Amino acid sequence: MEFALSEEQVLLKDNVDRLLAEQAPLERIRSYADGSEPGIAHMLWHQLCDLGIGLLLIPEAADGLGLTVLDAALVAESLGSAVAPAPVLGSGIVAPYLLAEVPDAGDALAALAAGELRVGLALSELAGAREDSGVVAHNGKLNGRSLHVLDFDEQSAYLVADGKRQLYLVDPQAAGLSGRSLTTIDRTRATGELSFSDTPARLLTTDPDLCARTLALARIALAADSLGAASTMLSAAVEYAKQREQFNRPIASFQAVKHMCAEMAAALEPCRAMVWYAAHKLDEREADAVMMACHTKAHIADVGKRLAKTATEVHGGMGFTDLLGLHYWFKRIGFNRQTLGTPAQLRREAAIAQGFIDNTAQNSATA
Amino acid sequence: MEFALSEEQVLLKDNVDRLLAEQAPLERIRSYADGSEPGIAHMLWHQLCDLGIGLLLIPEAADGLGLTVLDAALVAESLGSAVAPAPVLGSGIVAPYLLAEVPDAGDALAALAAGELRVGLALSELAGAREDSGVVAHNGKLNGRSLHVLDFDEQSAYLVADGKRQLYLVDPQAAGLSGRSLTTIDRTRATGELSFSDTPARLLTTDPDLCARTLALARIALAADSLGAASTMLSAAVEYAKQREQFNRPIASFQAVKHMCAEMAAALEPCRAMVWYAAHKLDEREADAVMMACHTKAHIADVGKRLAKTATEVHGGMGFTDLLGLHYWFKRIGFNRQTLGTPAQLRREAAIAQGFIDNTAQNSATA
Amino acid sequence: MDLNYGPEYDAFRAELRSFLDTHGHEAPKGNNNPKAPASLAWQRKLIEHGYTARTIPSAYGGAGREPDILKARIIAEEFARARVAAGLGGQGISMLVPTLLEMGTEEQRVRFIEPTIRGEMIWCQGYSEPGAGSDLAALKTRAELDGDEWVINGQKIWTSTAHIADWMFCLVRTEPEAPKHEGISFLLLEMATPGLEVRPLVDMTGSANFNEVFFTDVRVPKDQIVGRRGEGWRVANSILGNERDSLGNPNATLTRFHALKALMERETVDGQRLIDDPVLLDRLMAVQGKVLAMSANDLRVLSAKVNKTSGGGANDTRLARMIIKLEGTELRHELEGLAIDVLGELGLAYGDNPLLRDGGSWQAQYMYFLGLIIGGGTSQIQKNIISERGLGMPKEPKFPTARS
Amino acid sequence: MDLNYGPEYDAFRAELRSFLDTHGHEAPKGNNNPKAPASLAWQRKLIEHGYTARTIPSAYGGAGREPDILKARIIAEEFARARVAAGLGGQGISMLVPTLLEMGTEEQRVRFIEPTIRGEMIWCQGYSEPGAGSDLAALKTRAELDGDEWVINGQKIWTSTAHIADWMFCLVRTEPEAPKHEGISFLLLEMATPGLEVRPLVDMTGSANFNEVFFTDVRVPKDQIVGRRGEGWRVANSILGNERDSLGNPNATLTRFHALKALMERETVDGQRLIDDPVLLDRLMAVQGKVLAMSANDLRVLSAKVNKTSGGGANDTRLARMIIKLEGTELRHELEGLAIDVLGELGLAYGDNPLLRDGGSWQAQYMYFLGLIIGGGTSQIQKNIISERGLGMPKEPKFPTARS
Repeated sequence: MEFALSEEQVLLKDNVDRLLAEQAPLERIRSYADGSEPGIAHMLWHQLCDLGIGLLLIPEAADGLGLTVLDAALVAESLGSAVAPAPVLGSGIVAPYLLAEVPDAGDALAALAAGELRVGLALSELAGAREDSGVVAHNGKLNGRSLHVLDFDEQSAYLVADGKRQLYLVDPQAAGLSGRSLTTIDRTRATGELSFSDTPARLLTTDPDLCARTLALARIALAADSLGAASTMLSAAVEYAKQREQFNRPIASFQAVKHMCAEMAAALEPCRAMVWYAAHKLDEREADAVMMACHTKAHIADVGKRLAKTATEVHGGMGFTDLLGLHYWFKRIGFNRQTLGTPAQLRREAAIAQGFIDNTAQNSATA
Repeated sequence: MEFALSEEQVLLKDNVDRLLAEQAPLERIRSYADGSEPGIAHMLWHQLCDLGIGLLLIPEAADGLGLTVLDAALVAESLGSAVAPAPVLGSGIVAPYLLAEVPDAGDALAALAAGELRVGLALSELAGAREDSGVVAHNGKLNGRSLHVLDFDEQSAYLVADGKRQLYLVDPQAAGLSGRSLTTIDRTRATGELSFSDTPARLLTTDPDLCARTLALARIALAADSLGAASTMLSAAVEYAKQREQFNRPIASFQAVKHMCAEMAAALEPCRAMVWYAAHKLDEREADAVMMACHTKAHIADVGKRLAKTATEVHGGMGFTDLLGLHYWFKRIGFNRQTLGTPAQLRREAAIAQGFIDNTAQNSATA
Repeated sequence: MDLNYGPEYDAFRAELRSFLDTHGHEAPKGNNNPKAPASLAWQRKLIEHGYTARTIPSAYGGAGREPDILKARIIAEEFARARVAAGLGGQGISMLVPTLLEMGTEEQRVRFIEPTIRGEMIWCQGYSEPGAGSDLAALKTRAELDGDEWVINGQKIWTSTAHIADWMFCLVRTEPEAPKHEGISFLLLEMATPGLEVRPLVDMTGSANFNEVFFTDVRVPKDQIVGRRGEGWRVANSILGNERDSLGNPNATLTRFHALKALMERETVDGQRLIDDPVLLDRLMAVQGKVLAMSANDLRVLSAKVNKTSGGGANDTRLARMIIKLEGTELRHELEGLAIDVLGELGLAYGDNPLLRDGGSWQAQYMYFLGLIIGGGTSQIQKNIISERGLGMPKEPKFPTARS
Repeated sequence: MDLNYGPEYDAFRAELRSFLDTHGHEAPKGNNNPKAPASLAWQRKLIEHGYTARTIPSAYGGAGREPDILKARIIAEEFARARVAAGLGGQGISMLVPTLLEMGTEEQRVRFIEPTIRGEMIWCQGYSEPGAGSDLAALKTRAELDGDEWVINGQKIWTSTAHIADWMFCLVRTEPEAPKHEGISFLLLEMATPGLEVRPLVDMTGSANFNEVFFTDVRVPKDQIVGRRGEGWRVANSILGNERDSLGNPNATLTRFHALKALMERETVDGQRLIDDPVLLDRLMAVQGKVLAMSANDLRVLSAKVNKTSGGGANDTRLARMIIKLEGTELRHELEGLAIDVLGELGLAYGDNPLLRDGGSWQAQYMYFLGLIIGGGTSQIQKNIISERGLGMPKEPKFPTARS
């Protein structure tokens, strides 16, 4: 019995952390965020690919590394820790996981493995369609609008979900497709919207189980990203409190500040094991993997929201300014919370996944 | 413009507080709670009547004092402060308020004013019927069961609500009526259940507005009771912390303890004005009086629950024991929380009262 | 218990409404240049009618009326209701003018008050420093007397209006040998003075709501001091309490609550209004409960001010006042955060995003109120104050090596 | 990452299940007298088979097996699953025996361990005092040497099993002149000693889960000391950490979660199942999320113990262990409180109320877990520990007039 990271996993994470420490320091994050160096995102992606991150979830048979969801979650955690703008979620995590299970998608998988396919994610439909949004498929063509496309920039394909939880691959050059970039609070992520007008799309799967697992994977990755970001905020708060003096003593010696930090640590520490557990269950395709992914993202979203606030408070006025850049982490955690299901939505999905309630019994919009 | 207690109100409350300090000290509460002196409840009621409490809400025309809901709320607050087992809610607050507005109930009102009528409250139906409960009226007779009758002991009448939100007066000797006392966590309140089997009952009102205001009044009184109980717990915690030394200093000098007390005070203090406001709106029959009563009880229930826990924690192990009797206040707050609507139920009612949602639109059980 | 203001006030309100009906169109719209001629003219008209600078003596250019809290509130309510620009605020008017009236020399009053209330002289406040936040008295910016001038060196931060201000009032250390609280003086200086540099301080909302101000040998005439040398702490504290009261204002929170409710009625998921989602509705109603509690608390505090109640027991409102900043800012932050959750992924929209709801105010205010939780005395400082001054709990034992 | 225990453990589990199938009926049922012959016989049988006192050397009457955390967990799991009384616990077995193995003399081990693990000698723990809770080292119960005997005077509190115990292990002050932590000794004494009085301590649940113990010239043989004079603090701390781990156990919380879910499926309001109430369901699910987080945390801690991992980074589980008591007890309290809300007015039923659900356990546990939040190191002490030992934050500056 072992519920811990293997040596290889520790090494993988160390390598990613080191790369990001070198290549994605705060100044670079700022340059990406203010639009002055948009190329950083893809530069980081290529550097991560040099470490093999692009191949993680591609099966060995398709020239990948054949590693696990847990490995992917560790990478996501590192990205969150560094608030790195690298578009890994689509091309490095969700697309390879899905394509590896789609019969006849060998070509796409090979393109992924060769680094020739970069995939944005238009999956919002899976978490409920807002007014003016919604994607409908008919005769192999898509119509409608997807509002919150992740890894939006410079992609060579979009993975699109329709209202029936079917997944498609769409060429950015396809007829009737238009898109625009959308600004969000999180400038470390490229986000946009896509509009479809009789846009031809390649159906990847109609298998609800595969769709559910793909979504679970994306949610685990977002949870892991928040885990990383929250860990960094906590460490930063503790370090700041040790350095910052008021009333002739480090504020870290005030019981109020200590307890704020202790509460953050106590809430956050179990989240690490929770991400591992969720990833492991998905790797093992356990029956409760989907429910566990929902809970993991919901729980970490709530812990992260409180932690981001508290860590900012420990930093005092400095935490509110742009000077320390702490807000990049605050906003990253906020972005992950809202993306692909808010906590209340996810908890309801977890209840349905366990059969606690009937999916159709309640006329509840999102809860 | 004045939003404060009048001199008369301050005096009224002082008189009640003084009486309870003398006549309902902790030892007496214990004697009532352990069953060794059951007569204390009615003794206190009679002593309060000597102060005029029984006449508060009886109109002057019916030989009462014709005072306001706010005055009644102040009395309820004092009772909660002292965890006094006096059965005031039914006979001193709810019954006179209701009977004063019921045409042809002059006899009952006169009996109340003369101290000859003591009223228990079987109103649970108004907050949703649990399994095996529910009261149905047909041809002037009641059938069914009411599970959580307040001021249960030695009453000369019960005020009963049926499933159609109509209110009845039932004689304890009436045919087909049986009852039994039920133990709850709060031994300072007499609670029981009533079973009706073709029990004759006197219909008081079918007016939904009067029923709603009567219920609002009971809820404000319960909220005021919790306000009083919570205020006492907070004061007790602050005093205990000042006396109790650990690590060679009063624990009141530890920032963690100070902040626990500050958080309690910050949450509780607005509740005082909120109870006044709710009472005032009901006195003025403002359109939003019912919504305000729901919110007041719900909000104070949540503040009270947290405060009861925190105040107990400040007392350390002593708070957990029976030695200081602090648990009587803890349980009183718990009792008020669950009685006549939990916070989620009340919030939903408040939303309906304001027209935020349609009463029938949701298949929600209690939320 | 009487929430009616009475006939005198009803008449005042009617007169004000009529004024607003007649003249409201003259008011400047939006965030214009505060010194635009129309703005200055409007301010002068408001003073004339006693709708701003109401209690400032006419000798100093004010309206010279008796203090009347209800009239002040009616003015605030009616301008808000009519959506007409009210009289100017800002730290010069809200903080410096009362300070000068209390502690200034006659010469200072004559020189500064009139242009300030007329909007011709804009001020900023120089109190906080990077190393002196919660522990404000630890401030290090120093002023040394050199002949007839103070020479100031150091740095201030959180000076909100420094970029548009003409003058600054600030706290500086003039007696380095004195105990911490007794070595501070209160100086007035022109922003145009050589050696003074203002840098915008961008915050997490992406805007520069504040500035940093750097002093390098900034020379200020000796008589631009309010109070005596070393009295600055007392001078500043004579008005500091006023600032806190305005943070977490329940009326503004009520307005935001209504906006949130409207948002939930408007927005849908899968075709269903979000207000019909029981879980979101429950959170909305919990927020409304808190808003109502704070509104009631506000009425109680207002009543005590109006009636100058200082009674004990239930009519003692000191604690009720002390908790407003802590509870009010936390509540507002919670409310804004709920709106973000309500909006789901759309709640992330910001800046130039065309999908923005309500101008992006939910995210901006969510962050801004986190700033207010921290600013004006952090929540931790508020809890210290509540426990010590409100509940009579002892101060923490002093750290043995502390200077003071 | 491998949650399988492996074939050796699967075999062990199978063997244990077969034992339970065959012999389970011999186990005592319910809360019988712990010294009833059937209870003692069952305990002896469990020791024989290595299902309790597993790692105690056979020289002292134990099963003499190698420590194996997974087997220990399998034993706990299988007895719980089969609802068969597991081996005896209690403070004698969980705390004193390890202490004697670590710090006792050979004579003490021989004399005390065997009867203790066989259930023939029941112990209670005398540490806390009315004036020494969080600040345990401030304890004042004193023992003075008079010839060959210690003479004890003072008072202990929170001695859970004092009313059924044969013996007590306790901390007393023997060196009043020494610094606070160095003046304490660890003594063993018979409860039947003259001068010792046990009074039940009724708590908020209405039961006497604890006792007070009063000492008046209680005489104890000189050699009934573990470790040397003044070493008692160290002796006690060698095992104190074990106690905290067991508070807030996630497996017990998981069991309660399932009971709560079943309750919500069973109970109705106006004919609707409460689990179909979206607001209550959301709270249930939020609790489940926390339970799952703590279960995962528990697996991580278990794995580190099993594999004796002491690696840094993500495999460092010190913090994960340190937070269990704080988070686990708060979570359990929250869960029990949710059940009360679910039950509405029925949630108030207590004692002999015929409407009681689940034997009244929801209210009782709600209160009991508030006791556990306080006991075994209050949440405030836990947060001190987490911030200081877990996060490396400094201790509070010492109060200048402190004795230590």
